[in-house]
Amino acid sequence: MSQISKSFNGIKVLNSVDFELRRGEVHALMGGNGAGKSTLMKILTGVYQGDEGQIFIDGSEVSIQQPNDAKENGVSMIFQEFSLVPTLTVAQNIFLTREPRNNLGFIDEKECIRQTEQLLNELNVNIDRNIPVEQLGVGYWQMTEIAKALSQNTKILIMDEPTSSLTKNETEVLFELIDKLKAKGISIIYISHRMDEIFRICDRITILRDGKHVMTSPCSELTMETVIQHIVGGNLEHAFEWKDRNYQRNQEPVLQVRNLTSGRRVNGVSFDLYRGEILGIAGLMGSGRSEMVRAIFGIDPIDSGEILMNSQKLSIKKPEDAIKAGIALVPEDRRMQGLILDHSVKDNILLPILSNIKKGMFIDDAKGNQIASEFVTRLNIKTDNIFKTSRLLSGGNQQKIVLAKWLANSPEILILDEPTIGVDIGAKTEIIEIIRSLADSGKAIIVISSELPELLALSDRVIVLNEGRVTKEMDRKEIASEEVLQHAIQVV
Amino acid sequence: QEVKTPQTETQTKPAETNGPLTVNQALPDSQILSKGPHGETAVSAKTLKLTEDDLKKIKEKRYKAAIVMHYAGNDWSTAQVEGLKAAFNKMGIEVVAVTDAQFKAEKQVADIETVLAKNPDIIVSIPVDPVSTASAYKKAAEKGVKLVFMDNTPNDLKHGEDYVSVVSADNYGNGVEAAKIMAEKLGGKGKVGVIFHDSDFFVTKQRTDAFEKTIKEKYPDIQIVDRGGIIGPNDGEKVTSAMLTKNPDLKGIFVVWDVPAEGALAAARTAGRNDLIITTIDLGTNVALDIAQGGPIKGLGAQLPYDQGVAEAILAGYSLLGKEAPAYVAVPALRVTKENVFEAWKMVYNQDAPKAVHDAAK
Amino acid sequence: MQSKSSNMTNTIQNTNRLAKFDWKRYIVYIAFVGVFIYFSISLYDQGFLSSNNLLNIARQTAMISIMAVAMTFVISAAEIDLSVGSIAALSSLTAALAMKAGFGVAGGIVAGLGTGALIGLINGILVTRVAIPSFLVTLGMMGIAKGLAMWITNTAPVPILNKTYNFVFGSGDIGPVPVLLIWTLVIAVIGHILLRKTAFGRQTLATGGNESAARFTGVNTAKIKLLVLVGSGLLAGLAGMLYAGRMHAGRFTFGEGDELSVIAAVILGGTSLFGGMGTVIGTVFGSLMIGMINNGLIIMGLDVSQQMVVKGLIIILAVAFGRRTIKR
Amino acid sequence: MQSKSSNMTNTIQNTNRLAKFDWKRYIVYIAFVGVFIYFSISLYDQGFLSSNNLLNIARQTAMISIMAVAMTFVISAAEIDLSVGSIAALSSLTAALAMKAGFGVAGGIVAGLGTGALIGLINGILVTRVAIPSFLVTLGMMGIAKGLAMWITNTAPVPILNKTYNFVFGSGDIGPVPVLLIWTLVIAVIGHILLRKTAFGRQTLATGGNESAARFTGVNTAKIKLLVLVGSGLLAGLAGMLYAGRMHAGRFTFGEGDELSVIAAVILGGTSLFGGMGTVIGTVFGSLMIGMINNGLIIMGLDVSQQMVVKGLIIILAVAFGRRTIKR
Ligand SMILES: Nc1ncnc2c1ncn2[C@@H]1O[C@H](COP(=O)(O)OP(=O)(O)OP(=O)(O)O)[C@@H](O)[C@H]1O
Ligand SMILES: Nc1ncnc2c1ncn2[C@@H]1O[C@H](COP(=O)(O)OP(=O)(O)OP(=O)(O)O)[C@@H](O)[C@H]1O
Ligand SMILES: [Mg+2]
Ligand SMILES: [Mg+2]
Repeated sequence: MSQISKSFNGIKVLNSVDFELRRGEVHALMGGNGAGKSTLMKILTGVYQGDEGQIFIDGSEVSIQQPNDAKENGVSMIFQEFSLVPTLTVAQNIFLTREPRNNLGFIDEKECIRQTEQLLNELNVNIDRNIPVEQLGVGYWQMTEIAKALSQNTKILIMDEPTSSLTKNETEVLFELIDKLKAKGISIIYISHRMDEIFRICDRITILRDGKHVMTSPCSELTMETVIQHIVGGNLEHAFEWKDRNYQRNQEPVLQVRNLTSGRRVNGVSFDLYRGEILGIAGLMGSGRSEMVRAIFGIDPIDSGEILMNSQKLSIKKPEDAIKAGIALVPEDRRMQGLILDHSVKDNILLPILSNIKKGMFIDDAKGNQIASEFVTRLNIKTDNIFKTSRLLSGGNQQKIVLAKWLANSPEILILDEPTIGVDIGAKTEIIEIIRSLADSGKAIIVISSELPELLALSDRVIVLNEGRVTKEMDRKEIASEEVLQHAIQVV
Repeated sequence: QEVKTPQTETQTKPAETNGPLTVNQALPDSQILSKGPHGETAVSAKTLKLTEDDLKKIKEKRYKAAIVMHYAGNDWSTAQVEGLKAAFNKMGIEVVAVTDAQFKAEKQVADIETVLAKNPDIIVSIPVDPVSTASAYKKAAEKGVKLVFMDNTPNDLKHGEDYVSVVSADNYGNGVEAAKIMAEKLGGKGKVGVIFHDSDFFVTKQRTDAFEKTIKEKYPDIQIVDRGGIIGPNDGEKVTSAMLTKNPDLKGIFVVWDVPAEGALAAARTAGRNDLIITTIDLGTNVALDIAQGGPIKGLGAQLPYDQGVAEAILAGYSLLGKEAPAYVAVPALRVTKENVFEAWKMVYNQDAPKAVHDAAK
Repeated sequence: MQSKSSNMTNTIQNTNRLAKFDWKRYIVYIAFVGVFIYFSISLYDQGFLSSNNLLNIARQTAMISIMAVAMTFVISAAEIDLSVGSIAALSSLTAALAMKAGFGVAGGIVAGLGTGALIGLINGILVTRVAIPSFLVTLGMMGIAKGLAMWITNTAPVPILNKTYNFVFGSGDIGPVPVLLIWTLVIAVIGHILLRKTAFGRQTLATGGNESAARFTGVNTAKIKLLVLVGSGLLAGLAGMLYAGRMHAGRFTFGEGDELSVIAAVILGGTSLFGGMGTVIGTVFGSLMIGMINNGLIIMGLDVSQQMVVKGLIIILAVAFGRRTIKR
Repeated sequence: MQSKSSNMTNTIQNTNRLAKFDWKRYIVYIAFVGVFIYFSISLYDQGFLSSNNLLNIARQTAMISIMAVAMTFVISAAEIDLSVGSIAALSSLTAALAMKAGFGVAGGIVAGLGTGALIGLINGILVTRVAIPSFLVTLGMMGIAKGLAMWITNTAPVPILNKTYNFVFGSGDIGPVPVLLIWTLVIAVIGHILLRKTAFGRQTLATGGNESAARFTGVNTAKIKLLVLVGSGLLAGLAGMLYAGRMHAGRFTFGEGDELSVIAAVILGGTSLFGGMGTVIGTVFGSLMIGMINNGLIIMGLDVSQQMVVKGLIIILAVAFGRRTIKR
């Protein structure tokens, strides 16, 4: 790709970017949120058309006007915002437009499912294939998306943050697959904000900043520090260092969860949470972490067990009750649960705090604008203005809106389910700082994260969930390394 | 409820048949101007009669009848059905179904098919459209069901073979009455508008034709300066308003039936044109009220649906008895103005005018 | 069923996105002005521009406008209400009957609005508690309310002789201004403020935009849906009362087929049929535009058949024209 | 406007997910069987169960069923078609006129289907190329087609004297089986296979489920939308021809108000008004259920007003009953 430029509404998001991919290499594309990575790749796959610039594949110029053109040229992509049809099943999604046919020319559903099974086995995941994907969690969407891309015959495979919702295990499986593809001569463009991954699997790195090409060089010639430097355009404190924090654990807990059972995936969970504490929750995909916090927040019905806040029994039947009690949840799925994508950044941020910004009966618009702008600045959300439709923001910036929503509400207990999915390294550091300072101010915080370095950097204490039960509880001090935690997660 | 003491009154009383069954003999004897659907000359409904003997014979057989209407949502249909039910009750005939096609030919065909499942001996019906419902009626006729029609007959059905008779109001005559009242109130000159039913419907066409023809032929100083079509009862107000906007010097408006005439009334009120003269056809509650209180509606030609219903029942009786029935029977037109509105009401509905109408006259 | 798709298309076809969005919102105003100018010129000497005629348009569209204001909320919340026309019919009758029974104007108001609110409440409960799609609930209710309206008086109209009622609810003019116009304005202003300036309005849009996300944010989406359906019933009841006041009678045919005109006004005004986006002002202009077209075409003296064709063409062309403008 | 929300609820409340989903799909069948049993018992001696009456139900619902099959595709693709009733009216007339003009049965077929397909094509082009919401396009087209139908013969019906035509397109019986039933079955089977077994069906669902995702995956969503709208026009044309054959005439009032019955059949059958999910078999049962209720209530001898109330109640209760079963 050469000299690619692209503007939206007169705002330049790509400025004469050059990008080169060699056969059989894994090429990392990096940059802060809103740097233009996804946009560049969407130009390559025909979702957008560049304003300027040319694309060459195997030396000859190609014109990619629409997704089908890209397909014909052997380019396929795992989209950050997912290209799944929520009402179709996993198998139907994977084979959409390429369904196996029987002799009569009709879709061969059995064959479709068989091949899907094969693919999923290869990926080592177990997903229910017969329900619409809208009923699956994000992690499973991501696996489906990966399976869909892999099932296509491609020369160039683009992966836009493929592991953002995956835990260590699935990530490992994916890496093995990438190695196999590489061996087959398939070229891969790999977008991620997870530094360790990049250095594990990539051959070369290209970094974008503010829509401009910053550098391209082989991985071996770079260190993590230099990469971070290029991405953020300056120095960054060592972000993922754990800090021992002081808080009182001999007081009575703010939150006590006792034998909580909900649905099929939460089977008698008990734990305490103290004022000023950051409690990490670790587990495999499907271990019931999300379900547990959903039950606490009143989204899933509680079948048995109880929740006490400041030793008072809480009756939480719907999210409203939880919010009134001072509990907030940042959900893991920003598209379905976190955001109203067609509403503006401002409207999304203000939704939970509408009652706080009333002047008489009406909403105080000026105050609303001020609060929204404040959070846009504080979380460094990259947007033209606060009135921009959330759908049009980059993935990481959308995630920041979800966070802003609840930070603005300043609850007693803040539950964060995968809060930094897709957030760049700079912002992640800031978010970690914000969470810490919230805890310091006496709030209690629960963090679910599949990214163990992040979990370890934040938590004062970690509990491990497996099949809906707490299988281990560890003080942060007891965890010497990531491996120790990883081991605890895997041992049943 | 006093608007319509519903069927109850006549129906619940078991048939205490003293004397023969006829239509109200107090009806006017005015000449009938309408011709039948096939150009037949009308026989007056007042000549029809079932003797006590006839009634007894019919009662023994415990016949069943179905009433298949084109539309059931107006006073005309209600009164007609009441007349039918009352007369059938006297004849010991059970009414097994009353259907309403809501002006949809295809629904009427379905209705006919459906009521046939109940094996009625008689169907009294008014076709929504003589062309497209014909085959369904034909089917009923072939099954041996006696068909009596209101107002119009389906195409290709033959009197005596396929159907018994057709009974209508003197729609032409009513149109003429409306024109005459208009002319009288206008003093024989001025500009008028016509609001007609923009649909291929025999009855409403007859009325408009009669009104327009009478004005043109008899009253050369009255000009019809504007015509506006409607397709439903709620359209009257809009069309009248527009007509008054376009023709500020309009003196009178003829509206093809009473419900849109209420809309015309609202429009006249809005435009501050209480001097506008409106004539129409059919005696509904609200137009009766306006006539009684001397409002813009000066008069109308009324049909006599209750007696029309009775006549239809009698004709059905004729055919059950094997008696010869005339091809086309009509109920005379009734001129209604402020002077006779109460008597007219009584004649049309076979009951006293509602209290509201009486109050309005005071 | 298309804002969804056009949003999607927007995501894909990126050029002039914002511009596009803004234009789209203004289409109804452009179209309104265009049609107005056209009629003003072509029907100049036929009285189209006479203040009386313009006020007639306002009178004739008042009931549709009022129901459409409430429908804007319903559709914004991604629900639908097909029962409004039948509710109007039934309310016109209950109001008339209450007054006939001697309960006076106050009785009429309570009966009329109460009927509307009650049916709206039943709709709301069925949608939120029993989880039946609002399309089916209100379709069923459309038949039930209409059937009841026919039943209670055996299809006979009920005259209203109360002068005060008839003045306030339909026939009166205050100075040169018809009360119907005042009703429309009051309801439109309240609706606009409610949608734009209050938490309720925001939460309605959030419910329609993404119910799941709204719930996660603590919006009581069931309550919101219940409220918008009650509101729709209530204003349909008011519309029925206005029909009654204007015609000096209650009648079961009032409001027949209005549900489609009401929804058309809302969609024409720029509200998304898929929820999440709504504009009350647009709705009112949508309603006025439909009323103006009806009026202008009748004045033109077209046949009913011609009116139907031309009206259909104008609706399509007006929107198409708006869209075209965008692309430049 | 609610499958969306119930999808959402599903996403939120995960317990008994699978069970819930399956029940929902079968509601229409449960309701159908329930209503059938009720009528069979209560109307046993009134001829409800007579084969003739049952075949009548099939005859009476044939046109709605056929249009509803096409509408299932339209709604699955998250579009809507309000013009079907008017198209049927116009097609009944063009077919009748073609035969009257001496073009024979073939001419009638070409004219009838051609009219439908052409209008569908215009709808499709306006929706996909000019990007007007299908609600507005087809609302406009509903008026245009109806106006044209009134215009061409000045509201007069056109008799059809051709025996073959009348036999094949509506009035005939093959053995004991009415041709209308055969038409319904053929269209339903084709529709079912098309939706479930072919790429076209899959892509229709994908377009309605998430248009942008479908486009990213290489589905030509514009083509899909165009095709479903053409299909809807075509089958509405066929329905119009069947009306004509059944009634031995073309007439502008045929199909009046059918759009609502057709959409109701589709939604009752379990198709989501928000697109992405559809079932042809459910649709046909939805249509049959509505027809059966109409028939049974007439046989019961209820007044129209009572029929309307009871029909509304049955629709709501049938669905509510289905939903209740779920919760256990
Ligand atoms: N369709 C669009 N319309 C308007 N602006 C857009 C559109 N798509 C992207 N943008 C803007 O372009 C910029 C680059 O977005 P892009 O999605 O390429 O970022 P990214 O590098 O992938 O970020 P992230 O790491 O957060 O995913 C962002 O500021 C975004 O708001
Ligand atoms: N094997 C599976 N097949 C289909 N759906 C599943 C499966 N496992 C979980 N789900 C669904 O996915 C959703 C999210 O559950 P998930 O397992 O992702 O929660 P979790 O333990 O928090 O893990 P993660 O943090 O990866 O989301 C739930 O709605 C759950 O019912
Ligand atoms: Mg991105
Ligand atoms: Mg999770």
